[in-house]
Amino acid sequence: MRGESLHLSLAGFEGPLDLLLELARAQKVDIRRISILALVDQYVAALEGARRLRLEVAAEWLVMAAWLTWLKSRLLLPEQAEPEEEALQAAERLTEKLAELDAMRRAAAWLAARAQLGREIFARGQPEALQLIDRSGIVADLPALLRAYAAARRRALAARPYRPKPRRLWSVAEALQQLRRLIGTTPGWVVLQSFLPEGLADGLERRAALASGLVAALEEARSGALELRQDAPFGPLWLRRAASEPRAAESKESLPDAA
Amino acid sequence: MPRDADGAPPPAAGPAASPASPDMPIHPGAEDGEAAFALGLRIAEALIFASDRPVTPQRLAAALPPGVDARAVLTALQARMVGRPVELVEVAGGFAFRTAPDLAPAITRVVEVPRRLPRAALETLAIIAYHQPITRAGIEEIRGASLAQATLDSLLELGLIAPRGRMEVPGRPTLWGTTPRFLEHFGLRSLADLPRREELVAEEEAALPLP
Amino acid sequence: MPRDADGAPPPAAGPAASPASPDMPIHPGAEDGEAAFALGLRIAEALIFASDRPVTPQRLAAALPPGVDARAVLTALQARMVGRPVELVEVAGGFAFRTAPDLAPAITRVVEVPRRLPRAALETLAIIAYHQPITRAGIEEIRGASLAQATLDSLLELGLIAPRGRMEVPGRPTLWGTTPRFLEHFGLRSLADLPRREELVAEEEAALPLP
Repeated sequence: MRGESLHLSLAGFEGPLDLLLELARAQKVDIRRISILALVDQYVAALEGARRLRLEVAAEWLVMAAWLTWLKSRLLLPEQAEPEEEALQAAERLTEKLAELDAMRRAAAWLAARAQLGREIFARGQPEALQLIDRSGIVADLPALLRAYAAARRRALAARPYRPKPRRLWSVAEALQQLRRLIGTTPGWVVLQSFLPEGLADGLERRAALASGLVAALEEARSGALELRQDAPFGPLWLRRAASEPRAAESKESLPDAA
Repeated sequence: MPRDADGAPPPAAGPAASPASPDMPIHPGAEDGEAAFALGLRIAEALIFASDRPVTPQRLAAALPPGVDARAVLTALQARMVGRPVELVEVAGGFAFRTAPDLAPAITRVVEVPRRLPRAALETLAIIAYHQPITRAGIEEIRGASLAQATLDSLLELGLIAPRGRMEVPGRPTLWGTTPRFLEHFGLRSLADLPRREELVAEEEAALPLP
Repeated sequence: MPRDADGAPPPAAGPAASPASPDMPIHPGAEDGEAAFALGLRIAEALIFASDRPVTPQRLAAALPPGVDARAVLTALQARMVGRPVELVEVAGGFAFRTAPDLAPAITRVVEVPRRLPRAALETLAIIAYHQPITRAGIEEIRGASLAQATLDSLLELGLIAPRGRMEVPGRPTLWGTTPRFLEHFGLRSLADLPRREELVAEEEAALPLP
């Protein structure tokens, strides 16, 4: 693994740090005491080897190489007695990282060396259920009971065949008959509503009847059988028999049918 | 797992030492044969323990040292486990370990998993509560759906409803009512504690075609 | 300590005979106490045998006869099982039976064995174990390489790691930690059983599998 093959391929390594750790381990000293300078040279050499073989070299490897080269130059500055503080710190961080990766790699090896469940040692293949399920109780509270009642009723009602609510719609013809029948017996002004049929609970039915009544009243007024009056917009409509009723006889004739 | 009560005192019983149990049954054959049989017993015990299904003699044979008979090993192991907390039983498809039945009460935890009453049962119960005494036909009419006998039976079994005489019509159908247990279960002091029906289905009734 | 070596010869040792093992360690107390302890041993063996997870002393205590100490029973049982094909081990906060490692070759002839964890997965697992809770980015930082989703997925699938909340930084990345199953898988009583970091570093190049 080491030596030649290491220079030939980077493929076996998972990233630059992996390779650096391998190089550091090759120095056979405590990782924290490795020579960064030797490491840099070996790394760059490994990279060069790969490039000579025209292997693909990913950017991260080159970035690491550039950074290492910078680090080396800072550590070896000739004109200064002491290497730069910054470079020393960077070198220290690098050894820390390598030491940590080394520790984790050893931890992984420690784990791998242990007898593993399902490989070297085995647990019971068919564990038994240690629970006895008692299903004698029920879950149902009062709200659930009440909801069930309401739901049952609602469903039962909804399930009945649909019958549209019979509408009592008063037709204009009916209104005309009613008007003609009643107007003859009523003296003076009468409000239109009093001609409407009884027992119209529904608002819609009442409004429809009022409309039919009005149409009938207008019809009768047009023929001169009655007079219409409204004192104010949206006010009540008043009607009374006209003084002369040219068509009163005709309307009277139709009365027997209406009854 | 078997302890070794039936054997002679172990001659050289280093604990972790010998894979071969010293107290194995006498088996025809040389010393080698005996050692192989003892190892076979160990293997059988471990394999049956670890297997996720009962172990057939054929399957065991594949794991045994050559020359050791799987049937003989199983018979010996079974004899050894009799009376132990864990016994070797022959079940469909092979051999498996099972905890001794007499220990079941000690090791079993009873977990109460109350059942959810099916919708039909809960509705039926509610209708009986509100309309009692009521016949099955009456319940069906109110629910607008037929009622399975099993549903009534389950409520009866749970002690939530009880017969309340019969209706004096042809066929004399049973009348049903709720029980004190029903009140207890739903935390009611009396049936009068139930909300009025109109409060529950008021809206629906308003939308009804007037009779 | 050897299993049956320390007892007097069993007085009435039909193998199928007494539910109370005759070879139980001498235990302080009256005859009653001894019988209770013997029953406790039986219960412990059955309970741990049947359970699919390690049994905690607390769980065992709930199943034992009154006055019998769970720890004492476990210690006695563990001693008794030493050298047996199936041993009692302390793992993941409880006790479980495991086949003896020397029987693995025979068992694996019959029982299917999962593949070994690849290096990347093992390293990732080690990093999570030592640095938990840790984000994926944190793992990548330590490894100096990107972490394949498949690696994380495989650990998750094996139940060895689990999410442990999120880190309160932009993006709220998931934090990962190891599971009780991780402890079981590697036969650890707790995370404290992992070697200390200094020990890992100090250890000389023992037998490190290199790529």
